[in-house]
Amino acid sequence: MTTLLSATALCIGRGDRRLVSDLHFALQPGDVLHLRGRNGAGKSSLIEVLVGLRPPQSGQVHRSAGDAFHWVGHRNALNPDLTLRENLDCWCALNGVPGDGIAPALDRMGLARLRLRPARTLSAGQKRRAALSRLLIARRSLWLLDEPLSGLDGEGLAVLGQLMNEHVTGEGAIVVTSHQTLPGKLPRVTVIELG
Amino acid sequence: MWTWFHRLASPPSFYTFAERLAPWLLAFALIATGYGLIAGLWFAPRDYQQGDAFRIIYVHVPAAALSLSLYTGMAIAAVIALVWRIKLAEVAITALAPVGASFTALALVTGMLWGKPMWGAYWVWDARLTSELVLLFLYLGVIGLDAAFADRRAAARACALLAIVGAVNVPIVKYSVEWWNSLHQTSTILKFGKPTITTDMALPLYGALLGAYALAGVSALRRMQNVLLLRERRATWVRELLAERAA
Amino acid sequence: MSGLFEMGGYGIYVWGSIGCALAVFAWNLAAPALQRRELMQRLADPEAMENDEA
Amino acid sequence: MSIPATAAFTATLGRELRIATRHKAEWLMPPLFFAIVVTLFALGAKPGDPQLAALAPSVLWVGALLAALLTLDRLFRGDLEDGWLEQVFVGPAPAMGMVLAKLLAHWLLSGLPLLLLAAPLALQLGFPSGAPLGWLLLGLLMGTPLLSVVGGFAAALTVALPRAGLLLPVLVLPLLAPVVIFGSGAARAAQAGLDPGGPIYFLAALLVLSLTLLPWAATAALRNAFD
Repeated sequence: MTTLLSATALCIGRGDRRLVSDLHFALQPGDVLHLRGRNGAGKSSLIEVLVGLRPPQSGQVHRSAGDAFHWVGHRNALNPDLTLRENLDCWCALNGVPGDGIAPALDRMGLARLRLRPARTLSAGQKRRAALSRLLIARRSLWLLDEPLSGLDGEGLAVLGQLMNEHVTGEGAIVVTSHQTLPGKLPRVTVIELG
Repeated sequence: MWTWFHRLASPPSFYTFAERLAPWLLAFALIATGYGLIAGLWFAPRDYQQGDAFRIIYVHVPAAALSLSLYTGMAIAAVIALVWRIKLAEVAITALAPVGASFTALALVTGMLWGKPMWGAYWVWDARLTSELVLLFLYLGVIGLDAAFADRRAAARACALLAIVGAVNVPIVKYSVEWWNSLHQTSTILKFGKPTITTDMALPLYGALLGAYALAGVSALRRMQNVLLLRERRATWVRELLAERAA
Repeated sequence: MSGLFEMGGYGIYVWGSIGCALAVFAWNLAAPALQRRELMQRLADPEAMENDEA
Repeated sequence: MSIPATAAFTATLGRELRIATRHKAEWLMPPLFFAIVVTLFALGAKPGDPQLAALAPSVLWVGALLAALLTLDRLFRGDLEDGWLEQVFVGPAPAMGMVLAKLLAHWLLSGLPLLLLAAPLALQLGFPSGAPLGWLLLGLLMGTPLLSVVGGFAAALTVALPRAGLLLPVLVLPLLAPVVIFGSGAARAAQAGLDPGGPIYFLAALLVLSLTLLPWAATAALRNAFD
């Protein structure tokens, strides 16, 4: 049972303010780590440190899957002027992933007919689903999702719940920040309350 | 030695170290500058070539020397801040920039005031003056960048990068301005040679130099203390300090 | 004593330079002190502690 | 699956050029601005004033510098706000590739048009054609990438700042002083029939130095924007 992600004595801050002190955890395949807390409690700061976007104030983060993990941040990484398809093509080129996974991923997220529309014409929910569709384009064992539920409509929530469930039962692991309850039924969820 | 340096690098111990050192440094600065200026203005003999106008060197030379030393100090602090992420080095960058800028401006103004009697014009595109001007822009760039950031740590990291790139640029600017200056050596202007310094002229100059360096040191220390207080305002040592002051 | 201030005809340049120098010296000592006083007042009231930026 | 080190470079370059096709009007701004600056200079002088030719190198270099500054402010900002920078820094490929692609794209879209436009504008100012014009353009051929690299570094430093547009010129000016000195120096030397080799080599040295130091510094500055 390899640990996909572990943190030892992790201390995180924003500016000179300490948000998280002395955090330890080890994520096994099948685990879901839910970081909960009010806005500004440091959920995003923590997951940004876990992803390696920001340095921790002290302590270490170890991702065993090398660099192969999914990161869906607050921002959807969609350029408004490029079409949905082009945006995902760029993401695939950046990550060295074949583009043929895009079409089925968009179908699954119900975005197939929006493929050629410029990203700026999509609604917030559609943009969020477009960002989440990246999870299907490339198979990665570790998912790190920052507020994936924000902006999602009812249908999107259902799809996300299924995706997370399939991923976790299929030997994957998820770290997710959200101040809401997670959709779908997930076997092992450990919650870290922040703030 | 290393543990001493590490202990000093911790904010509270640096704060108390600076608090104890600053008064003595200030006293030395006032004495040295006082001696340097008074001896330089009245007792040093007149320069055979430039007459009394040469006395401006007692403020121009310290300012010009400081403008470069402070930038070098800032660049070193920048490297330390980026490589070892030491908070004290980050604080030093923010503290040194305004002090350096003020002395660079002084060097420029005194250079122009010296130029008028010697060359007949306030601004002559002399290599040294022009390099000093570009150095001033480098300082203003760092100050402007520091002021633009809300978060102090991000500001320090950005200013560190700018200070390092700026430091690489300083010799390049000096050389390119000298090359550029040599192209048009207009004959009418007396070549601005260094006045020959006799010992009794030099002694006050050393006094003025040491005094100015000490004064810059005091100003930088005080500013570092201020930035530390701001950045560590949530730490217990700052709260204790405030409590003492309030009592 | 008149030679003292007239500086061989270069009086305004020499005294101008000294004046600027003293002004810069004074500013370098005064500015941090003023900054310190203003900072102390701001840090004294608890509200300033909360906001994140400096 | 090994990711080619140039993945970030090719992905970003393709993306930049594709985005540029959606903003055709934006391309025209730098050359237009450049032409306006030079024309205004000429209008400011006596009609057909021979002095203008003597000042032409300086006017052209400063005009190109200011024109290149126009599009710098948005070089990284959009991608930071969209989230593309995040994906690049989190992705497997080295982020410097993205920065290099951005700088190359900026040069292709903003630097190159200025270079091409410099020839007619130089002649308009009365700058001698033939060999001197050749040296001027060679200088600008090395100078315009320098504008992109130095400007790109300044843009990376201020990417997270809302009103960075005001700060960019102050950051860039001292770093570009030597470039303008050697660039217009070479053109003036050629104009006077002297050998412009010296300044041209200095310009080349500055270009190589900037290409090695500044992309690294810009990447570090961008990484700093997330902290």
